[in-house]
Amino acid sequence: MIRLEAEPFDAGVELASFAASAPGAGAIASFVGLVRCESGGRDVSGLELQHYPGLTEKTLAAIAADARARFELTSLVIVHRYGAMEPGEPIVFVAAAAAHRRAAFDAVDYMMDLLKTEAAFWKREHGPQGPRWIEARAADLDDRARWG
Amino acid sequence: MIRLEAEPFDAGVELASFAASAPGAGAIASFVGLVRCESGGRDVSGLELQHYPGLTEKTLAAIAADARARFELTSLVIVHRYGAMEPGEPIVFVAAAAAHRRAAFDAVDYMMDLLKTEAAFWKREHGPQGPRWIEARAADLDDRARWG
Amino acid sequence: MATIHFLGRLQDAVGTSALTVALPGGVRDAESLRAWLGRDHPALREPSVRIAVNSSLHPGNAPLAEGDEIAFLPPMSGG
Amino acid sequence: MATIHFLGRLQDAVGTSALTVALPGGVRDAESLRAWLGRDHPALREPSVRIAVNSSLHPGNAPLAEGDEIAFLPPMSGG
Repeated sequence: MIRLEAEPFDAGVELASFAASAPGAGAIASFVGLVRCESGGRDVSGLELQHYPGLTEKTLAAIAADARARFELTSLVIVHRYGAMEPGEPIVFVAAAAAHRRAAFDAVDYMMDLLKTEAAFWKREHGPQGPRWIEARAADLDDRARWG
Repeated sequence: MIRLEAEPFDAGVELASFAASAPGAGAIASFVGLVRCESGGRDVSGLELQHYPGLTEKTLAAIAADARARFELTSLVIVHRYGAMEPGEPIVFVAAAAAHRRAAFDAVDYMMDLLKTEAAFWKREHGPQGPRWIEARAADLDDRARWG
Repeated sequence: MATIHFLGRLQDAVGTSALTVALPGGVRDAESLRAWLGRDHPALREPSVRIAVNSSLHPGNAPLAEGDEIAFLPPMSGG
Repeated sequence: MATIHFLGRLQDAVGTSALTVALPGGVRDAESLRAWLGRDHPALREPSVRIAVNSSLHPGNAPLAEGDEIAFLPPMSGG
């Protein structure tokens, strides 16, 4: 299940509803990415995620399909915000359910690496030093490369 | 934060309350372990987790302290059930918050590996073929060995 | 006519988030569009900038047709 | 007197989850207790079975004193 959200969501509600829809699973791994108030030594007052309707959905669907093909999952979910966000707000919620924990952990890890480098979003941080566009960190590209 | 629970808990509520108590984090990884209705080809009607009051708390505290020392976390939580559980009920909820996702992922992975092998619980599965005590799987011991 | 979107930092580099333009006769594919717009906006020529046509990413050089929606995309970063 | 708990499958092997016993004079540490009880209950002699004294796991062989709470623990498995 994939959702693009303009408004803040509650990661706890997402996890509860995902768990309720994952009967038979023995393991649910999840991840929440949140807006930080600091980035690379700069204060951050807000984060803007630009998306490109039509393409963004396709890139998220491709990431979910890749994870389903690569890991033995019973279900997965990606919830991704776009638009303007404040520090502390969730940007993304990813969860994977499986019989055993290794597949669930790996799938969430994998989906996050792909989201950081292959999901059609563009980020602009706002703060006292003015706005700046930010791209994937070198660590994100290295993480992505682990999966081949 | 560590809690031993005799009654079922809601993983979504746990995640929401953990996230609310983790200001400044950019990443929250979490894991929910649930009772499966099948185990090693046998039907499971219930799972019983025996604990040893006094020692169990100490082993959980040691696992949390190990994770805090090993990874750069802003906070972590372990919620663990004991007693009788039915299929679909959560057994354990673990979450870790950090500035960046790698530390959060690794900490949850690490804590689960330690919980599977070093937390003072003993599991008995119930089902049509009668009760049986189950111990850590070979895969759990291998996973534990990854961390040295 | 074609609509051309500029995402992320490219909208700063080009000075707008979208243009509607008549494509010159010689611009019949994504890479020749890149070369044409890239004369005024060198950021579009960076190898990391990809071109989507009608909300799809094509491997290689995509042909362009009247009415297409085209987008110049700097490296993506979600999550 | 000492209280001795048997956890997990050891309670099936011994036939009870706890005993209160007077320790014989020669049983002054955890390993001699293991040897003494192990004559009747060989499962207690398995190397993977650990012994807690007063809810703590000690490296090596722990001394025992009057009133101690002792527990025989098969391999643990939470999560």
